[in-house]
Amino acid sequence: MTEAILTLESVTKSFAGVHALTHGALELRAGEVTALIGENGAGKSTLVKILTGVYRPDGGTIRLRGQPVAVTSAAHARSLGITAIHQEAVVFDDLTVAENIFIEDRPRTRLGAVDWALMATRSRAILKELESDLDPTTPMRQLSVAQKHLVQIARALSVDARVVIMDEPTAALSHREIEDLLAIVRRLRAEGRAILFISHKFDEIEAIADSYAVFRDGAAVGAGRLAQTSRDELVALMVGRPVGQVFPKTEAKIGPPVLEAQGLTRLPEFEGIDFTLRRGEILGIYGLVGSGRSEMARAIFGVSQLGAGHLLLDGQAVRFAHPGQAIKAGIAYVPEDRQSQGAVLTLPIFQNVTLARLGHYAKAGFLSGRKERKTASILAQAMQLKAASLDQNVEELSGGNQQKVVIAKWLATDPKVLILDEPTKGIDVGSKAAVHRFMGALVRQGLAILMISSELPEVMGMADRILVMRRGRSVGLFERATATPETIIRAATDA
Amino acid sequence: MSLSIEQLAADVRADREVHSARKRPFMRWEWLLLLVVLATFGLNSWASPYFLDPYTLSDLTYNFTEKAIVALPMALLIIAREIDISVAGIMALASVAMGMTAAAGYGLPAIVAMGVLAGLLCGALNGALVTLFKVPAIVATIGTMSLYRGIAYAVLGDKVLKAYPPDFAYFGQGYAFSLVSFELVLFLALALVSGIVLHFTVVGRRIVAIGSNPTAALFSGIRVERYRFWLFTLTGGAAGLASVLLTSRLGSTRPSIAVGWELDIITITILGGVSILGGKGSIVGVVLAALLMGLVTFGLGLLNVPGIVMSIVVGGLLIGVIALPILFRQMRAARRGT
Amino acid sequence: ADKPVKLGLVAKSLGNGFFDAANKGANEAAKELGGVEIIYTGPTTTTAEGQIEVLNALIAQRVDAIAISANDPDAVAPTLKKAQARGIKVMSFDSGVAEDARTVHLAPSSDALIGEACLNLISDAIGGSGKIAILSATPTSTNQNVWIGVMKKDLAEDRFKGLDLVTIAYGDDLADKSYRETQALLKQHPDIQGIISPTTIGIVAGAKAIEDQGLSGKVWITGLGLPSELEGHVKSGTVKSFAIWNPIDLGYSTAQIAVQMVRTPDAVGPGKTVKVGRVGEIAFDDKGLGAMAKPFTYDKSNVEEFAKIF
Amino acid sequence: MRLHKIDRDVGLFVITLLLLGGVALKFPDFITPRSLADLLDDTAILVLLALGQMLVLLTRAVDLSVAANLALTGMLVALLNQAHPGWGVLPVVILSPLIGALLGAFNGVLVWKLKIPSIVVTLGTLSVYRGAVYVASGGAWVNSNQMSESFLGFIRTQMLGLTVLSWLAVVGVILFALALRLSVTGRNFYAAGGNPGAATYAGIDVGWMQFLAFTASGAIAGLAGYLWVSRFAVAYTDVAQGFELQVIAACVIGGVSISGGVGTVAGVVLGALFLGIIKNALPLVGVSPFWQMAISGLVITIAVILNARGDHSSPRRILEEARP
Ligand SMILES: Nc1ncnc2c1ncn2[C@@H]1O[C@H](COP(=O)(O)OP(=O)(O)OP(=O)(O)O)[C@@H](O)[C@H]1O
Ligand SMILES: Nc1ncnc2c1ncn2[C@@H]1O[C@H](COP(=O)(O)OP(=O)(O)OP(=O)(O)O)[C@@H](O)[C@H]1O
Ligand SMILES: [Mg+2]
Ligand SMILES: [Mg+2]
Repeated sequence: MTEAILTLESVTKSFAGVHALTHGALELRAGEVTALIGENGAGKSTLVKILTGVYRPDGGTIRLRGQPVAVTSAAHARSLGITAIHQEAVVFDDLTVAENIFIEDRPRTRLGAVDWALMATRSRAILKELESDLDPTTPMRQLSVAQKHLVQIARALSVDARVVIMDEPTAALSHREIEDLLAIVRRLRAEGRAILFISHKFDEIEAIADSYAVFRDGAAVGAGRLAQTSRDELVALMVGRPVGQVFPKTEAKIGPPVLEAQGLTRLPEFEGIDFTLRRGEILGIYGLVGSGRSEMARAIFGVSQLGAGHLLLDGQAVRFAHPGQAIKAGIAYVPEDRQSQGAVLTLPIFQNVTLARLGHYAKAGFLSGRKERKTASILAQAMQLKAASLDQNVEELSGGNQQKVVIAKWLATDPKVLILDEPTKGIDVGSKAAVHRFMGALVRQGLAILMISSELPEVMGMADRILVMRRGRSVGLFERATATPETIIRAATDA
Repeated sequence: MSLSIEQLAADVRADREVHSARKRPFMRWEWLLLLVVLATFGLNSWASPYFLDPYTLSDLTYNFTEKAIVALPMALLIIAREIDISVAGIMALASVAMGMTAAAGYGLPAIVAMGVLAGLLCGALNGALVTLFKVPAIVATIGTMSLYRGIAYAVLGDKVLKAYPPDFAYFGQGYAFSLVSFELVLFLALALVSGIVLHFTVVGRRIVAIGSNPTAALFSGIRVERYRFWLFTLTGGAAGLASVLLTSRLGSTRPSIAVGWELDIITITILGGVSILGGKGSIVGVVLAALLMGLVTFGLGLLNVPGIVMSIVVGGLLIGVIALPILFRQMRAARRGT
Repeated sequence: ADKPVKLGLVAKSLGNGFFDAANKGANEAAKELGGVEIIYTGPTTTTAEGQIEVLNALIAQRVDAIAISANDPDAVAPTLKKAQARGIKVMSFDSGVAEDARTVHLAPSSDALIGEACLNLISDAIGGSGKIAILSATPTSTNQNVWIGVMKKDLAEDRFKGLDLVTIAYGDDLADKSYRETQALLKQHPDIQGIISPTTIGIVAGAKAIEDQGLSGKVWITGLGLPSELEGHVKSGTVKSFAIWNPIDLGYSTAQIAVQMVRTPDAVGPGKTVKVGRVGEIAFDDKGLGAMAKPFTYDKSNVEEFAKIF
Repeated sequence: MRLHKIDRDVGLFVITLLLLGGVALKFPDFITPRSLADLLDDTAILVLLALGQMLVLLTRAVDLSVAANLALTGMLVALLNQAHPGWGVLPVVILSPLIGALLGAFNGVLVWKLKIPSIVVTLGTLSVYRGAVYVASGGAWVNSNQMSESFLGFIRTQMLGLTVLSWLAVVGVILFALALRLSVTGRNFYAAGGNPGAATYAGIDVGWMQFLAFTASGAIAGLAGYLWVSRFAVAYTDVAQGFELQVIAACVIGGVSISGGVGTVAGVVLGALFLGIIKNALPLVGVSPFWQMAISGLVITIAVILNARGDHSSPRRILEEARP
């Protein structure tokens, strides 16, 4: 085993009373991928931000090749050879691809001016290494989510970093893109870099990591070689208690059709989508990122307008001019981006929960805080929300707990049809199981669920039937019993 | 079928308790403002022997009531992440509309209705620019600011409109009871209504949600654009109403009426603790800030301090009242940190 | 008089040399009379709303008299009436207010005299005949418009038949706009020979624009302005001569009259003739209007001397 | 898909040419070289101020205090010149940007260190600086005869057919274009405002960039103070009152996004020229003075509507403050 390049010893960090990290400890070795796992809010991203100089730790020691260092800024981190792909997308939409790649250190001419030509050449070279033929002069805004991700990886590679940190790099990627990413990680490892890989997906971790570290409630609770442990053991370490089955699909009584789509079209985003969603059913929608699933969901929900096609709710033709009508009709939509579309971060939890159905908590327009809190409290308990109080602002919660608040908001609207867009994106196993159990409970109560997911195991595990979309068209409807991962991926990718 | 949340909760086995202790938000800003208001009051009484006089105190209110009436919907607008810089221009145009109505021989109700209506229409145009044409509010209303006042100039030129019926004087010069002006009573009533709407009703909560996260608000079924439109219209209407009061107080209309008021109105709103970033603010704060502006300007006026020097004080107050708490917090944090 | 008489002297706006000079005159009168306190004040910008705030502050201080040069004759009237109702004597000077809101108005000169003076000056500058233009303040300023009206009427008379008024521009009393308007005037009418600007900012900015266009000596500007502000332009030859009444005397007379209104209320009013110290006597007509002398003309010979004073 | 920035500048260029042509139809002398030189001279100050404002807008802030800064610095250097006419113009040319930079830096520090929204800070300093002009001068004017010959003459000196004032604007434009394209700091303005959170992760201190932008904008406002006072040969308290809104309008017409990260030097120059042409043409084409304000208001509103259509990328708001 080689020497550790980077060592963390009892690093602590708190935010206005929230102890994000109480005992952060970690060892990274050259030529190794270390997986960092832990529930939502365990302090993983906080650790990343400390290592990259975004936050200053309150206490503890960081050693680089044995020498204690204090990382003072992102630029300093880079000069120390530490680079990171952060959990949030950190791209500049109004700059070009090349400038995004070299944002931290633009190549210069002898006179000190930014050397645009050299920047483009070097970008092209790095992108080529990543097997991409993106034009470096394209404005970033025109890129797809996956392409943006690629640029971020290229940025990490543009500096000769010895330590590469990836904070949930696969959360927004499709199956195929994940494979590509893992190949890159392997290559980085082969070049002798130390890699910290944060993910909630065990398949990936098992495929790529050499060692692991587990965080729970801000403290390191275990570390070791991946080969010497098991998934169950890791999960037990993460949650501090045994977890049941991850996809507890329970059979619910399937009833009559609730929502029927006939030839839904909104060009150029999607075209001619048909499906029938029945009471008590979970209909999974699988596809690559950018295949138009979210656009379709948003059009159903009235955020955007359908170009053509019919939507039947309980047999009645409906068309929603805005989300308010959809909500009234009994449709709920948990959007894919919880930070910008889901939660109102600066409002308290209970106000978030009641937001989509405020009228229900009001008499003659006057709100009843008691009523609001009662509903919020029940849902929070049901969702196993981790929060100090219902009056806490949502921004103070970890990503996973924010997502729970958003789901709670939609359950509070008393829907007939629930559309979930990437419901467990970036959620830890414990919460994930909770969400999945919840889905089971909901369909048993007669709800119909339309579940958009890029995570194949989730779709396979939870859905009764699976609709696969590719480039805005539906390319197949699979029954749970007959579907295999291979057939679905083939349909989605045209491989 | 209705979803039973209780049943759901039982179904999924709850194992973590989330307590719902009411964390009463300490209204720091309002307390701070109140303190400054009281201090200014004390300072005024100490510095000028004429201050503590019922007539003075009554006259003092005229320094802020009209601006404050516009500051109320402006607060709602800014809380919803928008802003209206054209309010003073609207006042000018509304005043011209009233003057022309009066000149045409219509009676009091028609004149007042015309003023408010003109304000509503201007506000609606602002709202349309922002919601239909997607022009950022600050930009759109910089444009309409000179448009509205420009129209007032174009229509009126060098003329003056003053054919107002005698009763019209009541709005800006009348007293509701003894020395309490009609303007003050109207402002307080409107403040009460705005406060209740903002802090206790569905509409208010939605405005706050829109200002905090417009996209999430939209996804939650709130008609974001519609709210924005009506808030602009409301602000225009309030500007029209303020124009009724001001025109009545001046007894005449000229196109230069209320020139430069937009900055005073926005200053009152911000001083009142309304966050320019949206999503935060209280009506109590706005009322206190209006009172503070009145006290400061009148108090300095009593000492015959030139108005332009007053503006140093008001500008300094705006920065100081916002900066000092931040500074203290930073210093405390720094001391704790080392 | 045992208690000092407090007189509020309200300018159109502070930071204006004309009113500063008037204040100087008022203080001279106060010293002469004894037992008089002058409170010189005014709003930040030339608005009626600003003047009302200032007036309210004066009322609260229980001044004995207010003398105001109004930004708007009607808008300040209600507040002045309130002052009168609380026992304060009110008069206006320079720029008047509605008749029922004051006892008397002291005009620096009569409108007819001012209009005529402007025409005489330009006629003199351009040699009796040629095209001329007027550069005014805002299109809404009352006294400007009255003077322009007088000029238009006089132009029809024989003695000014050589003068051809081609246009009226408005500089809004802003230096940059007045400058730009003058530039436009010169471009639009290349054959123009003279500009009349009966407003201090206009004449200063207009003179600069003429000089910058290299037309100094070819195009003349005149009007109403202060010697201290125009000294340079007279020397550079863009302004041959200009006129202004003496603001010090105006302030002096205003204070004299206002104090008499307080001390001997019956001596001042419409139809009365009032003694005003060193200036002599001023007669008020039955509308309470009184005028001082005709505007005084300044040129190369005397501008330097008066520039030191106002 | 939105218009590419370059296309937008080209569009504005065409519109500006059309405007110029339209005025020339009515008044042919408007496009003589002499008239165009006058136009440039008259617009030079607006161009310079708009460049500074663009820098601030790029970082998701706004500087409402530029006109007040201009007035204060202009008055201070005029007073200096009055007191020491013998010193010539050099100290004024050096001091005015320095004083302006100091005033701008004060805004910058409050935004950077105390994280107060820029609109609040500059609304406050707008009043404070304006009031300080009165305090500094005691309300008195500084008139042309109290200004030294070199103070007045410097910006009027002709070089190659243009005045020094016009050349200053030309040089400013070139410097800005180069700096924003070729210097790392220049590029970082775009990054800081385009995505402040990401900028922080990329090692760009957003607050610092805002501080730099405010200081630069202040320095330009200070220099413009001298230019203004010298050009109009008078300094008084109300100089350039309300001019800040015209500066912002020039930026917005020029395609600078009010929510940061987007804007080109070419666009800003065109935006300023567009306004300049309107201001200069309205009195020429014989529009009634009573209608001038309404027409320029209408034109600004329309220009702004047309330009805002490309700006849908980010959720609209008053000003998206840059907070990492
Ligand atoms: N800026 C902040 N202010 C206040 N609290 C914060 C802040 N950033 C993080 N926290 C808190 O610190 C804790 C750790 O958060 P962190 O983002 O590190 O979790 P994580 O392990 O990355 O979770 P996830 O898997 O959901 O991304 C959480 O409780 C979170 O609420
Ligand atoms: N080629 C492209 N050019 C520009 N934008 C794109 C492109 N492809 C996708 N996008 C944008 O990326 C986002 C993701 O696309 P979309 O929402 O259709 O994906 P999806 O199928 O819902 O996948 P997921 O929800 O898993 O991200 C959309 O906002 C879309 O506009
Ligand atoms: Mg995280
Ligand atoms: Mg999607």
